Amino acid sequence: HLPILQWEDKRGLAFTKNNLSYSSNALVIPVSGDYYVYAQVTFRGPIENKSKPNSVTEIITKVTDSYPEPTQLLTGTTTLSEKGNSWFQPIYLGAVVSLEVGDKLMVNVSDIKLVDYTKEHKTFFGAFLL
Amino acid sequence: HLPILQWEDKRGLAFTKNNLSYSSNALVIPVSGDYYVYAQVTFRGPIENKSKPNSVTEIITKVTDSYPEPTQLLTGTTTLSEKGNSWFQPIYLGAVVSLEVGDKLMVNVSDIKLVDYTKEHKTFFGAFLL
Amino acid sequence: HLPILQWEDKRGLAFTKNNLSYSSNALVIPVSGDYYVYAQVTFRGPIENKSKPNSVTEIITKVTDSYPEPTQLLTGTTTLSEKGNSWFQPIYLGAVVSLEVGDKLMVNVSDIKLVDYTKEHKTFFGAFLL
Amino acid sequence: PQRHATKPRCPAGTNWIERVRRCCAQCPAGKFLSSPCSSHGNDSVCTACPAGTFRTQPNTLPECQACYECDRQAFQSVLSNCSATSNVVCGCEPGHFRDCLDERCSDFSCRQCQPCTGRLIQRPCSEAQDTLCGSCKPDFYAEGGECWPCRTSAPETCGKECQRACGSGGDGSQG
Amino acid sequence: PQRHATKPRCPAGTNWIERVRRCCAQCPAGKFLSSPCSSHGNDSVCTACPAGTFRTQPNTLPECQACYECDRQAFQSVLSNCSATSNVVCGCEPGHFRDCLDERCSDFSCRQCQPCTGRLIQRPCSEAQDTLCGSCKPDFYAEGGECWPCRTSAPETCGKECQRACGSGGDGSQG
Repeated sequence: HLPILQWEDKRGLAFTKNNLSYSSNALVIPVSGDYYVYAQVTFRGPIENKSKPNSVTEIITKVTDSYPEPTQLLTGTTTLSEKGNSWFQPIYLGAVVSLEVGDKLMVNVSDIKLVDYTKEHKTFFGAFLL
Repeated sequence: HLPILQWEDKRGLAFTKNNLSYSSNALVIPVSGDYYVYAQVTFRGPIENKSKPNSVTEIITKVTDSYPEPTQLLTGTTTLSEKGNSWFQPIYLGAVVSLEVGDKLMVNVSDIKLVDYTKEHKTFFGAFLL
Repeated sequence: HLPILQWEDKRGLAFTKNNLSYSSNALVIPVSGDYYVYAQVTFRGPIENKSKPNSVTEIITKVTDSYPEPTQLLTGTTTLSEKGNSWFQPIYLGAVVSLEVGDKLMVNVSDIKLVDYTKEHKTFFGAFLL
Repeated sequence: PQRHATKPRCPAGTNWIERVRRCCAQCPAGKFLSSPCSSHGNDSVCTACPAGTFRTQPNTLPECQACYECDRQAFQSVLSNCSATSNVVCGCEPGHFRDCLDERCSDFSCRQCQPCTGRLIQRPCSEAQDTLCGSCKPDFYAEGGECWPCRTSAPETCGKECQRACGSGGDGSQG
Repeated sequence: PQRHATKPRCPAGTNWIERVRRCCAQCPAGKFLSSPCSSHGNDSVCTACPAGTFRTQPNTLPECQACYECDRQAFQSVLSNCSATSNVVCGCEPGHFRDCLDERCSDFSCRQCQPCTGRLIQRPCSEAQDTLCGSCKPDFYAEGGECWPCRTSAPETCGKECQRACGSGGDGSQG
């Protein structure tokens, strides 16, 4: 599967509350219900000894005890124009999904080295109960 | 007007509840109020005997009994870089709009043949009452 | 700092309610709490006597009495492919942030002249209390 | 401290169902849990995945996953249809090869195989790769990166590749 | 009508805290307001910014700002580390210069300085700009936009740039 992003959950703008907890790279659902889940990942390049990829992908996935495989909930895939040296490409995803207590939400990306992790307001991930 | 997308409302991740129903390609508003309405359409190409378009457009529109013409609520238009053969371009839209009971919400696109309908987590549409 | 966008808050689809007011280019927070804040800016070009920029940026910022400098809450930066004359590029941002009563929310952009202000459904800004 | 009550370990072949706070028997692949078991029994009510959905593994999920669809407009073809226990598998129509978006190739488009007009085919086009064109065919000569048939060439430009064709025809004067 | 009661002006060095509806003393840079003052006093409880966060100004905020990070994979280097009172400052690794995304240059990538092989360096590479290459070095001659060392050139092509090198070596016959 695609690599999983790690997140800061306490410092700066980051916070968790109402028992929505963060552990081992996943948001853990405390109460069954419909949640609006969202994430933005800013990709950027070039990075050393790696040619410009022709696409970048962000996927919000769900892992549950009731099924051995992760479920892809939301996917953003975009191709990159060839030329140009330094490039930036944000992908925002958001939608309502029904989740069960104990479900885990994670963000996978096509290539972790291409993720701009330098500023908290460029790459972020969250969910709230409706 | 631009062609209207059709949606799956029962299978897989799709669901409707709290009387928000889906009929003839539209979400039907059961209760007047402010809704957060959102939709992502992933466009892709090339498709047979069609050169690469220079832009793709997604529009969330409202149809109401009180007005003969649809109202454009949210629009995402983006141009595509010329070169490159296979391309992907997602457009996400979302905002709060005030709706009346009976209003219908639909998604129009510049070209239905360019819409990636193959995976439910790439193209989706929804709304929830605040 | 980057120029601040001005908004229409009464006509057409625009509205404010529940004491979320708009004054001097900012949404003013009436009640402390967690808000889902979002904005889309559609950039477009070319505009007279300005060469195509290599990137466009949209930032949602917070100004508060408790701190002399604005805080960047959400940022979307994307590079533009060189070729091609007329171009469009929407950037959508949205996330949950904790705000205090009296905080002001604003949208900054890299270049106001590049913003497509012509249609209310192409560039919009809002927030709602969870 | 683990906030919500830790879930007890369930015996093999059963999953914890929070709604009823019990371990219930898993439904087999191709089915989903339409209603949970009554007591610590194996009387989970399992229903077959409706058409257009599937589950490849035993599960206690409330619905089945929606089948993917093959991208007919982008020259994809169905290698195997979606069944209750397996997702659709897509390939490329004849005369096309897979242009993968990334190594995993979960997303790919089908591009037309290059025809190698006037050239020898070193490796034919396949699902995985484009045709590999070789050098010019006999009685063809290379010019401007293309291969042209010898007979259309004016006698005086009759390079060595076209020797056989011109030799038999003209006086074979060297260009 | 202004809905929430207008906030009274607070004396210098204090901010209005809505939660307790009082003016409280500001915490100094490097700290944040962990709990507001008890009465109109200056007994605000200030706590040092935890590691990885900072505040450059006096404030009455409930948390400190998260430090940025330098983009090591994109050849950025740390000019000064994040401290309780200042954000990290990033530059470019040696041999790279800043390729600013916009005038403000808040986002920049570090690009490799061009080597000016065979050319004089008019202006060396710096944080702000790429190397500016000049004309060909002595004993180099220009051809196809590149500078080539004279000794490799065949005597007959020995243009005037290579006069010195060819003159001393061969019979200096003009090409």
